Amino acid sequence: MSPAVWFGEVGASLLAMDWTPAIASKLAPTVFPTGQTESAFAERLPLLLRDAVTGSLPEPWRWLANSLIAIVAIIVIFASLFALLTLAERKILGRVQNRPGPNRTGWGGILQPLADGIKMLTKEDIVPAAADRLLHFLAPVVLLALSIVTFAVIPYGRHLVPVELDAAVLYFFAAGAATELAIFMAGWASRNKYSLLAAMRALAQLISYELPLLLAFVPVVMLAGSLATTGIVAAQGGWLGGVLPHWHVLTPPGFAGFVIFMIAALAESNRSPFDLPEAESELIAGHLTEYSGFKYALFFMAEYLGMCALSGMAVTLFLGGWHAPLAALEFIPSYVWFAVKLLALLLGFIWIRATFPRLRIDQLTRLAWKFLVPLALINLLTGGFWVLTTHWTGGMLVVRWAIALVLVVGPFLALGRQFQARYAPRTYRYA
Amino acid sequence: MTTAFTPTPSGAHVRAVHDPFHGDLLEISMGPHHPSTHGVFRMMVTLDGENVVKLKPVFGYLHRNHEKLGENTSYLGSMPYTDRLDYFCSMTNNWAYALAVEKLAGQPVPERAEYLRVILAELTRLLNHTCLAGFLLQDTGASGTPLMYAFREREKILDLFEALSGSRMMCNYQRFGGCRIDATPAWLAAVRGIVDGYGAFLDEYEELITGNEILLARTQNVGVLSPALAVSAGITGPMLRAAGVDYDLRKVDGYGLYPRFDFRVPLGAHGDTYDRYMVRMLEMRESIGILRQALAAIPDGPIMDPKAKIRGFRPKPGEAYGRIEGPKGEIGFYLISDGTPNPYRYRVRPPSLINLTVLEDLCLGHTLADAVIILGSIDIVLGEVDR
Amino acid sequence: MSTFALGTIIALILGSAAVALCLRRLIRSVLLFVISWAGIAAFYLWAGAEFLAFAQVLVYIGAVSMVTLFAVLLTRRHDQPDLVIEPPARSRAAAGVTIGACVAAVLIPAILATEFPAASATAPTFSVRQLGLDLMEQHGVVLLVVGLILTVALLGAVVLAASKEDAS
Amino acid sequence: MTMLHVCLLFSGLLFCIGLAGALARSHAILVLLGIELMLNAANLNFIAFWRYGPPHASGSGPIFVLFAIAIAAAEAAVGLALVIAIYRHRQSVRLQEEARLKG
Repeated sequence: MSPAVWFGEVGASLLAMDWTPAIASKLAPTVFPTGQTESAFAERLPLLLRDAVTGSLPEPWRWLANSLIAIVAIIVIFASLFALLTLAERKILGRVQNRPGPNRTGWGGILQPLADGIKMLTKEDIVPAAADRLLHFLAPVVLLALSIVTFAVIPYGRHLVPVELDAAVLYFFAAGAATELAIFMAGWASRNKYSLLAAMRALAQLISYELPLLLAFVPVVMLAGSLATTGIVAAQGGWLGGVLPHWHVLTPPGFAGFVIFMIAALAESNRSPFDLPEAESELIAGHLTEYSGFKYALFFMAEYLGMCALSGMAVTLFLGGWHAPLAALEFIPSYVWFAVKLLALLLGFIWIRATFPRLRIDQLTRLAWKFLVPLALINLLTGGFWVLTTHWTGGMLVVRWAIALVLVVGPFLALGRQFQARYAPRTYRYA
Repeated sequence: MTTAFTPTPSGAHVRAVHDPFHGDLLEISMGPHHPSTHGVFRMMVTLDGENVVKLKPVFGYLHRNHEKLGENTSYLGSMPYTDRLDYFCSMTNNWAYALAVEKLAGQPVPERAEYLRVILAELTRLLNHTCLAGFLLQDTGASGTPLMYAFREREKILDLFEALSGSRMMCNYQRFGGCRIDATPAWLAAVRGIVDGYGAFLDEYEELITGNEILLARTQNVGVLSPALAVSAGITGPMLRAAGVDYDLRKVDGYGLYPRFDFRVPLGAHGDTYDRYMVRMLEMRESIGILRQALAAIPDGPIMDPKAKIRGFRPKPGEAYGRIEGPKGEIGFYLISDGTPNPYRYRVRPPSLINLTVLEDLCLGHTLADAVIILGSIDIVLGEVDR
Repeated sequence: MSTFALGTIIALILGSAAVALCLRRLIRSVLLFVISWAGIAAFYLWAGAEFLAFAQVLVYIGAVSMVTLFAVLLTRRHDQPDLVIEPPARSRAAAGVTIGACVAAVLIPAILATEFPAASATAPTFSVRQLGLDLMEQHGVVLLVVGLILTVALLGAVVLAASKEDAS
Repeated sequence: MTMLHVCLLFSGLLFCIGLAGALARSHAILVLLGIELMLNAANLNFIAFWRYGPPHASGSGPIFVLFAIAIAAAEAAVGLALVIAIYRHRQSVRLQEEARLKG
């Protein structure tokens, strides 16, 4: 049997599969919506391009081709974003630190990611003699795979959702929850004491921050009344007088949720000031100590992709997804707005990295359990209150805002006091 | 089954590595190739989870027979070697050595040279403390930003050193009875410019760093050094003063021209890492004051005692100990002369090594991450520890 | 061809579970268990219980596996750097497998012999909204009890695992 | 043989594997994991009946599984905490050595 025939057979059998309605409807790629008269040409451009390629195919093949195009597009776009992000991070860190950053490769260092990539690919791949070779190999692969699957449910634009799921938010966090397994595998399999310590730290850190991360978005789900990312974005459409968008971050529970979410996202993606698993001043490179060459590059890619995915989710949940901030700016395509917000959050990540010292492991877990989790739980209450009082108008609106603000700010101040009291700047005496 | 508990001076308990009741302790070897051991220094750290239960410093990787070399070279020949002791502070090393020889030979020093020595010593203090603040923050994981700010200022001072002595770090500048090269008015003006700008840099740095909650949480109550332990271990310098003991050789000995200057000695109250950091920041501000006074008062005149003998220098038999308040603590040289061109005994009292002896006491009971910043706050340079 | 997917899932779950229980390296065992839990999530997805699939992944892969790995690491012995555990005594292994086989011998014919009423023509659908309403209205009391149990379990686990030294 | 039969056979087999493992292995953690497997096998049955069983209106199958997952999580947490406590006390996680309950 020739390869082409074999491929055809497998494809045909895949298509002939009895996709149960529950899955088939979920996995169906976005169909071109009819009656969307308001969307401009630019808005539909990605879909038109896709249809130009696949439009002539018969229906089942078209479905497969569309899915493949979506997958390839996501991987290509985010892989190049990763490359640019490494460059941007080094450039921005350099500027923050009074130095130019990479500027030798290409124009102003623009080819640096390419040079890094070639270096990584051609480096020798070293596996320690005592290592568990299978797990050592699997760890970066699993991590990268898990970071990529999270991209499936993020709505990138008005018509650009790769997979529409009923419980998309849950899917996202379920896939994200498994990443710590990969980090543990890397730390364990390296058979290095630093790596093992890093694995323990990663487990403790990710368990601690999973909870506030999950609790932080629940008020948003309550506000939107949906676990689907499309539903959550749809709930944030519209403006108050064409100026004030209905983004969740602009409500008291949404704002508190956003802040908690971003802090937990920093910890989940192992970024400074929560980069304990790879704290270079303590653990050399943590779970990456025994990795080199392409596996190391895969780890880095997975880490940046995870950061992108979490930022994308934060945009979707809190910052209005692909909605424009002003009604007057709606003529700009939705995916551009999504990209702008995503980049803004990513730059925030880089800025924070350039600025903060690192926490200690006990302080890290204390921050999660004694500060973020209680705040997130109270925020659930705030969210419930906000949902129950949506019909209040006029003077009651002021009351609603006042109560919600008290519910957000009060616990923050009360819980923050315990940290304030322990540590304070000191005054010094002179002999 | 028995557990092995060994009490240590600080009251913490050291547990055996294979403790049948508590599972295994993890013994890791940090260094000599570790990003944050400040050179080729090694710590054998035994961890219970993340907590340090035992810490054994291992050094000697940079040992180069410094003292024996000193006994086999002429007095002048040892001067360049002292640059390499604490390579951040070659000016103060030179001064301490020159002071010891001057005591041995009863050699006076002209006033302008004394002023230049004070200026250079205080510049060295600024340089050293600035770098330390940068390194300490780097150890807490601040991605190099504070370090780069600190190094920007350090370069300015190193440029001054280069302009004066011809070398950025290995200055070899002091001589017995004076200094090697006279400072031009332009150089003094350049120093004045940098000193005037330094306060602004310190303000900027403290604005960015000192109040940061994470820094406070990481450094306060970490690595507490009690005054009693500090005194009995022979700790000197900012580390001792951070523990609250008022001991500054500039005040105690009053060597050089220090009694002429008006400055204060900041003291810590807790002896923790934060105090060690803050005492240094405050000392820098005092140094700026000293530099201002010295630059205003520096007289014209010779920089070398005309009667001083450089070549064929043979001091009369005897012994002398010269010490100054270096940036890291008391740096002292002990010399015995038998009347030959080479010293009979040449001994260095390195502050880094002696301050390092309390490392385990400071680290016990803290986490691995704390051990790293405690080491950073002790401020060691391996060239001086190992000699 | 839907059975093809099901067959793959079943083979994955049974295979990884069976191998996991035979291995001597504890860490690999646990990781294989994780694969089999992931397979069960895939089964839920296949059967159309999407929410359950994600819940399974979140709880088992996100939490239970972490706790298990923690337990493995905390009960590590210095004489077993590889975490290799000795195989069980032959008699014990034989007894375990025999009992398992006996139960299977009873279960399989029983299942095969049973006539089930015909399945509904269309697959049941179950939206997240429906699930939420059911949970809150019909099963509200159960939900509260589960919450209580989880709280008690959490406290119990903390008390059990808390080191004696820290208390003193 | 209907789809329901296939699913039930599969869950029965999984249950037996878990049972055999829990009985045959002596390492406490593996025994706990075997029990988890049996629990999961039971959950599979609920879903199988909900999906391929006789027509019905309610979603009690998935809801039951949801509760079972919650309880399983609690069971795992407490069970593993017990394992750690026993290890601290006895330096062993082999179950046949833990016949005595008295410390």
